[in-house]
Amino acid sequence: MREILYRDAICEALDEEMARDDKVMMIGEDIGFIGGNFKTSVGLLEKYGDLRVKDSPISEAGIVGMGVGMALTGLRPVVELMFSDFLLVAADQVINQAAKIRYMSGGQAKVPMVIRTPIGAGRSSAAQHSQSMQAMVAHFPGLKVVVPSTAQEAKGLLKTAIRDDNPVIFFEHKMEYTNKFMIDDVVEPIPFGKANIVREGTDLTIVATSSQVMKSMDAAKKLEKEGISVEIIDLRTIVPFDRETVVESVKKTGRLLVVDEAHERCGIGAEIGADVMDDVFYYLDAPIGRIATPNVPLPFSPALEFPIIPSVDKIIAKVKKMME
Amino acid sequence: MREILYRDAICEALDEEMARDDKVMMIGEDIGFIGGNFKTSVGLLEKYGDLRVKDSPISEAGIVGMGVGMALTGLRPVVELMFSDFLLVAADQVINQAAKIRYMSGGQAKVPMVIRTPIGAGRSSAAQHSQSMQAMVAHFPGLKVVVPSTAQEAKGLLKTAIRDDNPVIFFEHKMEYTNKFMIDDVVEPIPFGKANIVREGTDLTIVATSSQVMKSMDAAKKLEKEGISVEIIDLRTIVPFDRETVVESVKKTGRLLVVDEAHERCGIGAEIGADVMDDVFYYLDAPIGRIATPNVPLPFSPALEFPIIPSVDKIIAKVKKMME
Amino acid sequence: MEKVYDKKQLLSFYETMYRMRRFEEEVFEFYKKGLMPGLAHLYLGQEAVATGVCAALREDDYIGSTHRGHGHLIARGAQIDRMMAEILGKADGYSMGKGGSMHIMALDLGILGANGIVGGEIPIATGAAYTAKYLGTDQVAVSFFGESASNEGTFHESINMAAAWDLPIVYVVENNLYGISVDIRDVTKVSDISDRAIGYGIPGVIVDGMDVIAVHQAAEEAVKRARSGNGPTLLECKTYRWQGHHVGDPAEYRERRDPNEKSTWMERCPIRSFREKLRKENITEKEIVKIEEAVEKEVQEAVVFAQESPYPDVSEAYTDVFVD
Amino acid sequence: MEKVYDKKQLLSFYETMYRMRRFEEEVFEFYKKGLMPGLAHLYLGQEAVATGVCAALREDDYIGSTHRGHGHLIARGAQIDRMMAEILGKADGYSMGKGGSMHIMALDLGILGANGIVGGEIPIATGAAYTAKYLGTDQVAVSFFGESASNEGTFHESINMAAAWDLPIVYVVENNLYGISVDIRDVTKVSDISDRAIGYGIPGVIVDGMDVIAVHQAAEEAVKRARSGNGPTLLECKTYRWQGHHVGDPAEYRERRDPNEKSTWMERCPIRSFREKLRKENITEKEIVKIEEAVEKEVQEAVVFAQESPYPDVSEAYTDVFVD
Ligand SMILES: Cc1ncc(C[n+]2csc(CCOP(=O)(O)OP(=O)(O)O)c2C)c(N)n1
Ligand SMILES: Cc1ncc(C[n+]2csc(CCOP(=O)(O)OP(=O)(O)O)c2C)c(N)n1
Ligand SMILES: [Mg+2]
Ligand SMILES: [Mg+2]
Repeated sequence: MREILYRDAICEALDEEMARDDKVMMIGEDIGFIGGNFKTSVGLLEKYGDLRVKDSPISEAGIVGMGVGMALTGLRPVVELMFSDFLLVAADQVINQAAKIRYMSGGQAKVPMVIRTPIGAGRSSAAQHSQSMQAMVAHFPGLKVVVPSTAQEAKGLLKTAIRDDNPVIFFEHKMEYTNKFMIDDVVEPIPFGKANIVREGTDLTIVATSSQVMKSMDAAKKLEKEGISVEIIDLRTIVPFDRETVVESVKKTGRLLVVDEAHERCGIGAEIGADVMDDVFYYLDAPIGRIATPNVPLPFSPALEFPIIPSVDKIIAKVKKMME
Repeated sequence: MREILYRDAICEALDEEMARDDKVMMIGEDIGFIGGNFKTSVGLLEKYGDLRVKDSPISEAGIVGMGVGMALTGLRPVVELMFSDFLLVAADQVINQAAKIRYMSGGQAKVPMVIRTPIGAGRSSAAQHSQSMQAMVAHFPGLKVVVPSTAQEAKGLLKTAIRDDNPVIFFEHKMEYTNKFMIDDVVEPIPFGKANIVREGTDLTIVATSSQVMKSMDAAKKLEKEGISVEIIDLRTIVPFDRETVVESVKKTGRLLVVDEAHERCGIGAEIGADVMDDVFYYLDAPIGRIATPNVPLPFSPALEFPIIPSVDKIIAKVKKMME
Repeated sequence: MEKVYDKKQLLSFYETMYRMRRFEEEVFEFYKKGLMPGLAHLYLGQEAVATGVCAALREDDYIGSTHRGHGHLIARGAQIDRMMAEILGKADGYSMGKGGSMHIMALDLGILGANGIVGGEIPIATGAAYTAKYLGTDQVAVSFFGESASNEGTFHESINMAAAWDLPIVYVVENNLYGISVDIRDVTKVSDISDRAIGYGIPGVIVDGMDVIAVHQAAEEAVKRARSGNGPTLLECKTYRWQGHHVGDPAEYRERRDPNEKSTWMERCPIRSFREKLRKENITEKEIVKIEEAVEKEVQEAVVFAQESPYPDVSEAYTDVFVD
Repeated sequence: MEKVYDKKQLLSFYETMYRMRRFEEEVFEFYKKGLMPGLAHLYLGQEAVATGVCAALREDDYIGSTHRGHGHLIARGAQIDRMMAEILGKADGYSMGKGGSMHIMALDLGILGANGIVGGEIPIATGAAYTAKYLGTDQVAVSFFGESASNEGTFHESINMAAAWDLPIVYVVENNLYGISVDIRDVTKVSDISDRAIGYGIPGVIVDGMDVIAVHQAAEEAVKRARSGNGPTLLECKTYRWQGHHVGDPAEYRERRDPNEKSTWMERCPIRSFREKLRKENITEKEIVKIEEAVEKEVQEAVVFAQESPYPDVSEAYTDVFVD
């Protein structure tokens, strides 16, 4: 075990995968010379050269589309979009092309492309640089959707993403980049579709994604002191969804709270609740709950931003309410 | 009352609004000279001229963005996107710009723009021309989302959309364009956020959107013969959402089924279930159900397409299951 | 620089164009007889373009195609029986009926797929060119698209990158004057799309798209340039489509500027004029008829094959979303 | 065509540039002192561009701005105290703190907003030009953006439409060589963005962006052209930014080609050189200092105003999503 910054764990995964497979390459804005806007690819240009670590023009639709073409013809591109909000600039290539080409070709083609991109609010980046786009991409079939929590998870899941033969949207949380985590010396790929029970409990199940896993852990520790035992599931991947783990947990605890930072409406909480509904309905002791970003654009001012995004306090309050 | 094609009802709404307010104008691909790919603006170019009914190049991001600029500076543009799938080509302008500008400006600006665009499968248009994008746009705050059912509804709601000072995404169902409906001689604007109980019943509530309202009505008639009394709510607008009408109905019937054609995951059914959950939970006699397009891209072959999209038979089967 | 063509090559040009012609005529028949699900965009009139361009390619090169893709596919040697089956939504189609006319792919022939999104394929083909450069294979990619697609942002973003990085690609604009009903002259100020090459620092070339020899020569030059590492060319082929935008379009909009527009162009039929040229080159009527008869037989067999092919089993709707 | 400027105009150019300079220096101070939420992109070094361009505009004209928008706003006469308050996320900011540096809007001054999406504002400004044409007001719109934004699809789509329809707009490219760390010369083959004008059939003009007089003259010509119905101009201003991409960027990437790049440009400071020019034009030191002192006072007051302004109440996070 050793200490590492989340962003360096990402960089290690990229480095190790590029070293392992010379078809793996990266393209994106500012990923090369300065090693990425969030410093997740420092040193890789020097190590792998300009063709494999390609600084691109500001052309999101173009670079994602090129990624699709590269993936169709034998490469394993990792495309970086500087903020997940920019998925909207490239949405056609992500959703109408990358996600559907295999299907439209009747299985002839595969698109082994990863799009890495940061989500999350908390840096006063305002409405166009703070969104969490996991619900939007999960809505559309054909994309795997990964929401790692810690540095260890990010590294292991990114390796899996790069080795996966499907288009994968890999969401990094921008508030974690400069946080320190403990990490194994060697991190193996972490399989998709296997949620991780990071804390066992008996009263209520929290299903959380990305940074919300850490926030939920903090909340659970405090709740424990008040005698509430919370089980926490780190979902890891939204698509594929590990319903079995969630259902088993909820059958045990009788309560389900989903914590995810995407906007609430048509969000991850709604989906998970609906997905497990039939199986857990008769075990539920309270309505299924969700914590999400409310249905307003992300405000710039910290005086407005922090109060509205998911937080430890909000999780605690919601859990208590569900326990009433 | 008189008989009318759905597409002509749309055209009438456009015509009447343009006649009423000379700031109302249209821009889109093929809307002028040929009167629209689905013939929803026939005759309007001749009547209102080339500046008000503008045939555009194939530049979806460009025309939506221009619409935003027009709306900011005093016009009331109605932008047509030929298929709702193309919202993805213009997604940044729709979601990062139109939806958020008022908020980001602290209320200085308003964006009275309507985007009209067809949803729905059933014409063998394959994966890039058959999607129903209402859940995607509803996910993002700042957009009103309209899903009219009949010609009468389409006409009344489109008038409201054009008079609304906010960006409105107006989804027409492409399978309805050439269907005949009865319509009032004069159709007044229909307020947003007021769902319409189109059929009263006691056993189960169906909340339906767009064409699924008609399908649900057909299903309800058949179910009645088997002694099942279904209440049907035509939702009309997803945003704003008339939760009161839905909650009251479900409290009465004890069962809720949402029928909407967008993809299932993070879809409309999930959202409505989650939204009303707290209020109806203790009234429910069965888990909340949903019928949607399954999480696969839309296939081309009619042998694959029809079996997977929502249908009268599927609604009947699901209702029966929920009544068990 | 008059290139000398041997008889075999000349006859092969003729054969390819004739195959496209007869193929599309039969597709049109399917539509008229109500046997075709959805629609198709016929290549009739534009045969010289794909024929000339693809004849300049090597077997391992790539092409990206469009909604009007049948001709491109045939020029690359796709099996017309499987194409026909796909167009009818049958199990023996290239995509098992999942894609249909707008999404036929034959990856083993380097065909990256037709594409339903105008401009959608341009970055994808550009990505294939990137792969060729990355792997050092000296393969070349061709991206076909219409003049109206050149107003999509993806056109701009892709060519900029290909130019900056000297990617081995040829951008072939088929300028048939219309995007559906919209006359390019109403939505674009320049009359030659090739003028745009200047803004990317690459050669822009105009060629008579009704003359297969002229197209072939220009394409050979552009392909040579690409293959030798000197980067892309924007090759504009002036052409015309005989029919409406798709099989169901009466295309009356084409008479608005010049009532003889269509007939003037049809007098320059690329197939008839090339046939006359062959006769002048001392190729006998018999030699030509022999080819025509062989193609006819092949096309009739394709029609039967497609009609007799079964529809895919409904379970196929759920496969090929992901590589397992 | 040497234009004669009167003293008042010359001093007003100086005052505007000096105001920008001092404003940005204070913004930088806020950042260094840890008082600024998020980041800001400083206009230092580029002052002559916005000053020269906006001086060519009429009060009722429109401008669209970018992430690097402070200079554009000041040139249009925005109140620097409210700007400063917005940058600090305060209630007295232009957007009540909801937008921040990247989204300042002052609609009453024709400022359509800064924009966080590179290229996002180009079609919006183009829409404003459409409104002017529609209403026959002879207003003009200016769209400011960087050289790297010219690689976004929206640049292409917007200019194509503006050219085709002779819209009254001037596209002002501020070519400062970099998009964050990416050198335009690595991602675009042409060195003059103005070359792209040819492909749209409009004039492309290059001007020294460090010379406010040169910029003003070129802008006047372009604005006149637009106002008189002759359509858009692509006006490229060669310039340089003194600081990194944003306040937190050390910008070491700029030494990679030429270690003296920055100092060479800084020797051409648009403010210092213009000051020298003024002195040569028989404007006294005293007259200049008087302006500087007045600006200084104004800036200091703005700093105090912004610091003393309260944060918005958290309830504001939920308002301005929709016009009620
Ligand atoms: C993004 C997008 N916008 C619009 C359409 C609808 N559409 C299909 S083909 C077409 C016209 C294309 O014109 P052009 O590129 O000139 O090709 P042509 O049809 O003339 O071969 C349009 C508007 C589409 N399929 N995709
Ligand atoms: C669509 C989009 N892509 C990327 C970014 C991140 N980004 C912000 S500014 C910038 C560079 C812009 O360069 P340029 O247009 O030359 O303007 P400059 O910063 O030099 O003024 C980038 C890449 C963004 N905000 N939006
Ligand atoms: Mg065309
Ligand atoms: Mg720049």
